[in-house]
Amino acid sequence: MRVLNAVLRTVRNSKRLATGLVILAVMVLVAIFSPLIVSSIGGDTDPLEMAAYEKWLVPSPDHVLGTDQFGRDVLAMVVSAMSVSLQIGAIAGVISTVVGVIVAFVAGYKGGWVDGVLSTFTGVLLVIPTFPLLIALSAYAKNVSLFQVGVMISIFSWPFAAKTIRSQVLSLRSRPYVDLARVSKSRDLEIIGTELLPNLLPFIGVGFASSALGAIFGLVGLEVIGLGPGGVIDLGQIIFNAINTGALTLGAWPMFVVPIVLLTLLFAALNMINIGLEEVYNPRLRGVAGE
Amino acid sequence: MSEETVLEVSGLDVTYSTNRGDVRAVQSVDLSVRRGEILGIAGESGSGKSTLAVALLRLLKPPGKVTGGSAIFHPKGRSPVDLLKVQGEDLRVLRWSALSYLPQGSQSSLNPVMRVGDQFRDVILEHAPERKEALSELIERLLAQVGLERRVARMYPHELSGGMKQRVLMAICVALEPDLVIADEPTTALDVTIQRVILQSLADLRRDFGVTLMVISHDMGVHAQLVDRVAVMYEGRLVEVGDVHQVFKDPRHPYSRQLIESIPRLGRRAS
Amino acid sequence: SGSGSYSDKPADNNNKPAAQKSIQIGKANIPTPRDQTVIVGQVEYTVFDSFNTMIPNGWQSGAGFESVCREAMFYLNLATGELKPWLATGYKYNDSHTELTINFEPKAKWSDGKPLTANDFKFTMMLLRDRSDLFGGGGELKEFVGEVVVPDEHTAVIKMKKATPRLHYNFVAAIASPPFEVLPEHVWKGQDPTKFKENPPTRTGPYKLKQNIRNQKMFVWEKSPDYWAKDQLDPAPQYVVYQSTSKQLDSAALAFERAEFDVGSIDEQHAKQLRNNGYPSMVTTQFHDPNPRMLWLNSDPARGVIAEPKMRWAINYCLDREKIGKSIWPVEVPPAIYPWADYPGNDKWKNDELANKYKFEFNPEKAAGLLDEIAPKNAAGKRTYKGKEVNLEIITASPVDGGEYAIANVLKTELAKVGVPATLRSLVGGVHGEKFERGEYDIDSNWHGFAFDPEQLYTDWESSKAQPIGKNAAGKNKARFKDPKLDELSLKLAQLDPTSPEAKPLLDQALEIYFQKLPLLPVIQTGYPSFFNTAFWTGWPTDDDLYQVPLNWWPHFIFVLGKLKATGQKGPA
Amino acid sequence: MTATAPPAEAVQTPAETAPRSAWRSWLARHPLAAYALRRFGLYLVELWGALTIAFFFFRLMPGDPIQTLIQTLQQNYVYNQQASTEIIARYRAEFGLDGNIFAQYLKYMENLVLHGDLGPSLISYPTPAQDVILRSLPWTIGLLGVSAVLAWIFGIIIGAIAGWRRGKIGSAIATNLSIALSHVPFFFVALILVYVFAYSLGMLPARSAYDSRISPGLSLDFIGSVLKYGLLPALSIVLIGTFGWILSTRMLMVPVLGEDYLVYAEAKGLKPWRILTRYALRNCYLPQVTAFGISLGFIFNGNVLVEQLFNYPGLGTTLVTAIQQLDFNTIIGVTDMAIFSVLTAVLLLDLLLPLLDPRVKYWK
Amino acid sequence: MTAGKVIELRGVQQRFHARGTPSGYLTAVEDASFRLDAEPPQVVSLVGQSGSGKSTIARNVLGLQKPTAGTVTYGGKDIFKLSRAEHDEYRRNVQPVFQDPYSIFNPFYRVDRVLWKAVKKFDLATTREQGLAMIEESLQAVSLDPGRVLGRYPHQLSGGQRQRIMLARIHMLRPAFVIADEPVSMLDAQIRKMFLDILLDFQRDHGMTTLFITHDLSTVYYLGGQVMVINKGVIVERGPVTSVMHTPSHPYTRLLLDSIPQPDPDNRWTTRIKVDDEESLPPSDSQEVTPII
Ligand SMILES: Nc1ncnc2c1ncn2[C@@H]1O[C@H](COP(=O)(O)OP(=O)(O)OP(=O)(O)O)[C@@H](O)[C@H]1O
Ligand SMILES: Nc1ncnc2c1ncn2[C@@H]1O[C@H](COP(=O)(O)OP(=O)(O)OP(=O)(O)O)[C@@H](O)[C@H]1O
Ligand SMILES: [Mg+2]
Ligand SMILES: [Mg+2]
Repeated sequence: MRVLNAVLRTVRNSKRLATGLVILAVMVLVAIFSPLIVSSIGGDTDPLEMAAYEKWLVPSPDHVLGTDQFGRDVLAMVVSAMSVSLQIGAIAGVISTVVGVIVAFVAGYKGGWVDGVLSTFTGVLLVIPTFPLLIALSAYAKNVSLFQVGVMISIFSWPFAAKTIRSQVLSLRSRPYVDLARVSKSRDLEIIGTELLPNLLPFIGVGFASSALGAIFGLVGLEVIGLGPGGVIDLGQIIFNAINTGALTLGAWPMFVVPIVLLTLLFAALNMINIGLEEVYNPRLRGVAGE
Repeated sequence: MSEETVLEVSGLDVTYSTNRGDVRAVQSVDLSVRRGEILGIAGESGSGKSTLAVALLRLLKPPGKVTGGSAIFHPKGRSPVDLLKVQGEDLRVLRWSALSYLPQGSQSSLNPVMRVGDQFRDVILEHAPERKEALSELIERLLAQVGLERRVARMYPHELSGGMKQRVLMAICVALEPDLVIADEPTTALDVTIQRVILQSLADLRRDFGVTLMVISHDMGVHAQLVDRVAVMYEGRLVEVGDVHQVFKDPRHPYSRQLIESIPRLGRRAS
Repeated sequence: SGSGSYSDKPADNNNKPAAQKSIQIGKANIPTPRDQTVIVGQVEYTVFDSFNTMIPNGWQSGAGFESVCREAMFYLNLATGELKPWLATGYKYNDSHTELTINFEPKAKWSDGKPLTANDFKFTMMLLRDRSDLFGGGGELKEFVGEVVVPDEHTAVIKMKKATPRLHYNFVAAIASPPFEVLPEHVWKGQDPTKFKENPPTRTGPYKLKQNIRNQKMFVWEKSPDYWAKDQLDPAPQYVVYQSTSKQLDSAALAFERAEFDVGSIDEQHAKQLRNNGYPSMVTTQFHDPNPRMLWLNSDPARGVIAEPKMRWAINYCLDREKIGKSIWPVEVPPAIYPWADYPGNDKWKNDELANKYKFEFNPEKAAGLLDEIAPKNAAGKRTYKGKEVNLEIITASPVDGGEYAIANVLKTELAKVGVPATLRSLVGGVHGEKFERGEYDIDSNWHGFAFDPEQLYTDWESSKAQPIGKNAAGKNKARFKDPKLDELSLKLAQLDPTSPEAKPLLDQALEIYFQKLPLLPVIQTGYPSFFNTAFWTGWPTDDDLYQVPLNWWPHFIFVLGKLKATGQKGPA
Repeated sequence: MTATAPPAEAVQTPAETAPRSAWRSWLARHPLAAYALRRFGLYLVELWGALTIAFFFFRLMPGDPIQTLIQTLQQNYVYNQQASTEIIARYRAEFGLDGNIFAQYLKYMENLVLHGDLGPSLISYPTPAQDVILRSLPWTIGLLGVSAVLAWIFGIIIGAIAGWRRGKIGSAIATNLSIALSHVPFFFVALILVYVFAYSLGMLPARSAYDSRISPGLSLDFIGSVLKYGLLPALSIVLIGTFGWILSTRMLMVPVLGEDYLVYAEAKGLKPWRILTRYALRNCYLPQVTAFGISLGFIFNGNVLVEQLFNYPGLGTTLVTAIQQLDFNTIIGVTDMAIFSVLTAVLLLDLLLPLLDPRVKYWK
Repeated sequence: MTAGKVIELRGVQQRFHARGTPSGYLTAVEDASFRLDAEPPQVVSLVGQSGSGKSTIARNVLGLQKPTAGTVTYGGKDIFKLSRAEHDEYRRNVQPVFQDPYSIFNPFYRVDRVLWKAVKKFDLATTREQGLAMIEESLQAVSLDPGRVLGRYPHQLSGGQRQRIMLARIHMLRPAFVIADEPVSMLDAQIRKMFLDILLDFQRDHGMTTLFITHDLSTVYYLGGQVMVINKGVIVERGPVTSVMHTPSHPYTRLLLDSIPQPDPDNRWTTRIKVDDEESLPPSDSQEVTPII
């Protein structure tokens, strides 16, 4: 509750946070209504179907962003891809952030051998290159859902979050206000949740943003090796496609410009939200003329 | 002690704007500091002492804002300037060579990853590069001045006790023999024995370097032991300025009287 | 819609041919003079210091070795149907097909000057017959070859254990390289064939290896001064460089445009753009891949509904071959009905009566009808077969943006419309191979075909070769097809010369079984355009004069090199 | 207060307990050595753990890579198809894939640790995997390593300035640019660079690692050529990498700005640049040192596309080929190499950290 | 209030890892034994110079730091082994005022939260209005204007204001034992006196026992009661304030007495003292960076 209030309060005060939230909200809305948008683009035909139209059409009123090498409408692709990308970003971002945060807090707050074991494990996972492992995984996996893909990506991205947050927890846990909370009968979990967590929000936010973005790009890698959730298009895939088909020299700019701009916007939005939260985190920075 | 003034503050107003309205932390303060004296600023907690100091040093951070007044500073060998107006390079050059600062939270004012000696070197070379040759002797002499050994120069701040840090800062403050040193609560965080040593050193500094000191403290004992004149602040205003003996013996303002009367003394019990 | 495609010519000179541009020549990164060099662009090389084709990755294919250095005994030119004897001058079976006599070209010499003789052939034959642990070893050679007799230096007689009219297929370069290649005995004798790298290689071809530069991913071949067949084949280029190009088409296309490559490195879409923009020095040559794109349908009943012929026909009705040929494949290609390439030479295997009887058409309604028979919808609206919900697993080794993946994707969409859900996955080579061999798929979007006669297909479909699901098929009958009738026919056909009159009715019967049960679903004939740059060299095979298979990774490419003429263009300094 | 304790004066300091052993007390007296030892022990544990995980992960995959490969090769190159069992058995033994998995593991570890031998590679059989890797490693390290270091240095400097000049227009531009560009894929930037510099302007070569007319060696020509050819790929990595580091540095910088010693440095009248480098930066770049160590892992699997685009003879392409052919010895080898390098880098940085940052504690 | 409860320390020793020392650790507190009785309410002062181990003892008593040897008991039970109910009672009755008013507030929240948390956690009020009234009363008791501090963030208050908020918290909670670690260091004399008076009132009116930690003997003198003098972790002298002050037996106590600045400008120090810096060990530094292992 308090956290929420604090956030709401800052939203009012921080233009940046507000802008970030608005961009994100618009993207989420587009994603939610993507099936509607896609079908309104296509009319009778499914604009995402292979060979729905002629291939490589230049942008025109009929196909605002043209068509791709299989004759699919790029605008429809982008819209539905954004929904997939946002989903995977959210799933993997949430899972890896939550796991990372939990591990970091348990390790950092409890200390001792628990910390030793967890940190070593994190360290080990951190250094194992992921791509070959995922290929190996592709041999096990049968039909994977978007959620499962998110889980797979998270397996390899939570250690980053865990590592950065743990060191912050270490420095925070000896703060006097933690002691004060302890003598005020706060339980460990409550202390973690209300004293430490808010102060770590920027770190968590950054961790979330980079896991989410990492997952969005990581999905392409998985699709290429057969680990993708079947039959969906995502933004990374469109970029990958553009690169593999040489869209740049063909002049098919919508195929890479639009998804990259969208991803950049998404990342910018997440970052603005972060910087906004940074102001919550560090009230001393409030009032300092923000950039 | 001459009658020459180093600093002439008049009508200083400082306001903090908060979401609950403005706080006028310093209100029309007029004050003059004489060359070579130790001026004490006393006053209850929250009366605006630190704000006054910070405003004079131009370290006031938003939402604090100087809303009025002037502070004419007369550095030796330079033309007088208004501290509240000077900008950019002029301000930077003025700092330390003419005006230095002993901050309240001395515990974290030293750069934790730099050796003490280097922190001296930094500021000395910045403002007086010609001293480069004799630098290590100078640092040694400064440290000795505040009762520290020369090996301290090779240590890192976290290897020093609070009292030692405070003394290092004092030594840095006078390194360039400035016209005025503003010390904000130089002893508050320290225990009594260290406090006594620090107060001794501050007195020595004046004696040896002839610096002018503005010492802020809420501890009347400190003022009694150290300063020449006391200025008493109350709710952002300066209510009384006078010779330390006079203020202690014969406070003019009722608030000053209260302040002095409330000092706990050995041998006086409440119950 | 009135808007054109990206590759169309600029709108302002709509009907006029675009102005001839002069090309801007880029600097190719090669160690030889540009005007004496043909540069072939390939994608990726990993093996540089070994030319042993009998061990896994013991050589680099597509790097020139098989095209300009090594030679075949016979070449079958699929573009023209001509069989050209080369290292050998002819072959002859005895009447019972138990003895095969091969004559060798007396002039043939290895690049070190030693003559190539029937003894080299015998040496290689014996080595491979006896060493099943070598690639190309064992197999048919072990099955059929008894003894090789060398009556004279230029004649070898193979005495067979079993009769076969097809042993010579092994010695012909038809689709890519022949399975069997003659090794120089004086080089290989006494070497451990599982370790010997033979770097540089001693072969008979017109080029010798000059350099293999790993860090440039490049092979430099230099003309051999005393090539034995100069009178028939004397290629003009002094050097042939096989070099990796960028996998990214943007960079690759730009490199081609600047004539940094003579062959390859561009794709149809960019080529079309160049053509439409009046790029003056490009030749595009179409060639049909001898392997049409096919869907392999698992025939093992353990996989469920996919083993039902009706299901296969339902799938067949869901295939919009016209659309795929027009919009999915990079160039427009005709649909495939017979499970082979539509070369004129293959027309003799066709039977239009059968093809009409079992007409292939895109007809989702028929598909739905068939499906309702075998896999009716349950209460939840899901199709079930033997109580289980139907869900097909489609795999392919093609990348997600590849043609076979796209074909499967089109099929998947159509199947979904008739109520058959499917999953489609692109698997990395090894992972795909594993699943394919073990029969762990319902449909595999792939390719298949043959070089000589349909019995090459039918023999693979023999029931005895079908392994249970989960067991590695060892390359045989991966669709796990079983049909006693076909087994019988295949056995008989194996003994017969396919062109003999007795064979035709048998072939037709087998073809009918194919049409009824569809172990494979041909989708499209596969057009592979080749792109040649004429800035430095002319004389490439063209659509009008397709004198040779234009593919640069086939042995036949040497004959293309033999026809080239320098334009006199000099490379930039 | 009730006096449960002895009277005031009688409180005495008890004698120090005797140290348990000479070794322990030596360690106690040399905390740096003790720290280094403990850190090294941890390094060994992590190394062992990671190598073991990598090994089992790949070996426990269902299927038989040898069999698959051989069949694929046979099919692709139209070899005589055959029962293949003999070929397969033969190579399986050669690749150490026969027998019990634990025996395989012990053997693998023994070969790896004692002989640095990873077994033969498949993609370039019979060359040992370590040779295959070592041949492309120098290029990868040369290109990616140098670019990673450069990106780090630029990123830290610009990021620090951006944090420092928080609120200024230049900082806003740098920050927003980084926010926007730090997640643009490397290869995309590379592509544009190629388009502009190699083709449109024709200033730099678009592909390969050096001019093939120059033979590799320690000649000035060769080195010049390598630099010229490496410029574009390096630039693309440096560009994007820098943006990432800018963001994270800026983020570390902001809390440092609130510290008293920065206000104090300002009060001292130091030049802003000096405050930035000697005060602010030195207090915030340390976490980045460790982060850099970890990021080194990306060198091994992060830039395949850039290598492919420039046709660079680096490890990325080797890894991709190995993956496509399921060349486990090479894949595990690259994985092991990545693990080893990252862990070693992090170890060295951790050992170095106390020298860079006097506040670092040697105990947990 | 819980009558008859006792906090007792027996042989408490606290060591920390430290580098550069021969043994590898530093002994902050050695063999500290004393007891605090709720009956009769009393003030026990602990004086000593910086780094002498005063705060460490406070942390031990508050159960924030488990001593390396010895026991801290509350009502006869080891405080680290209390049942949940006992623990709650112990928390309710033993409350601190911490030394450093800068970092005692979580910068994320307004200062009110500290007070509201006390109200809620210890069920001081049933309604919001009641709670607010209570908070305002307590703020006024430490002469803070509720309107000026409530709703502010910690960095918007002066050091002394922050310290007074912590005192208001105690004023609200009225625990049986207050562990006050230098609660008045930042306060000016007037407010300091007022606060000390509050403590003494509490002792009298609410039966509150205080462990008062300070380095300032004049404050100790004002409070009266018992005093313990700690030097380098060892309690070197103890007894009633009057006797310790008037007849100090330990030279260290004498030094402390000598160092109180007399608020009389005519009576300035004439002699110089010297403290041994070698002995003053580095204070713990909250910003220490630990290599992430
Ligand atoms: N950043 C700020 N925002 C709003 N109000 C502030 C801020 N900083 C200080 N104040 C207010 O300004 C007034 C003066 O504060 P200042 O720090 O100058 O007091 P002080 O005399 O130094 O007190 P102390 O002796 O307790 O340090 C106080 O009422 C305080 O609450
Ligand atoms: N967590 C810790 N880790 C290591 N050393 C510590 C820790 N806490 C305290 N110390 C050390 O123990 C000694 C006693 O510290 P303590 O804080 O109890 O002193 P103090 O008497 O309260 O001093 P001050 O008057 O400065 O508050 C000091 O040398 C300090 O450095
Ligand atoms: Mg103050
Ligand atoms: Mg303390």
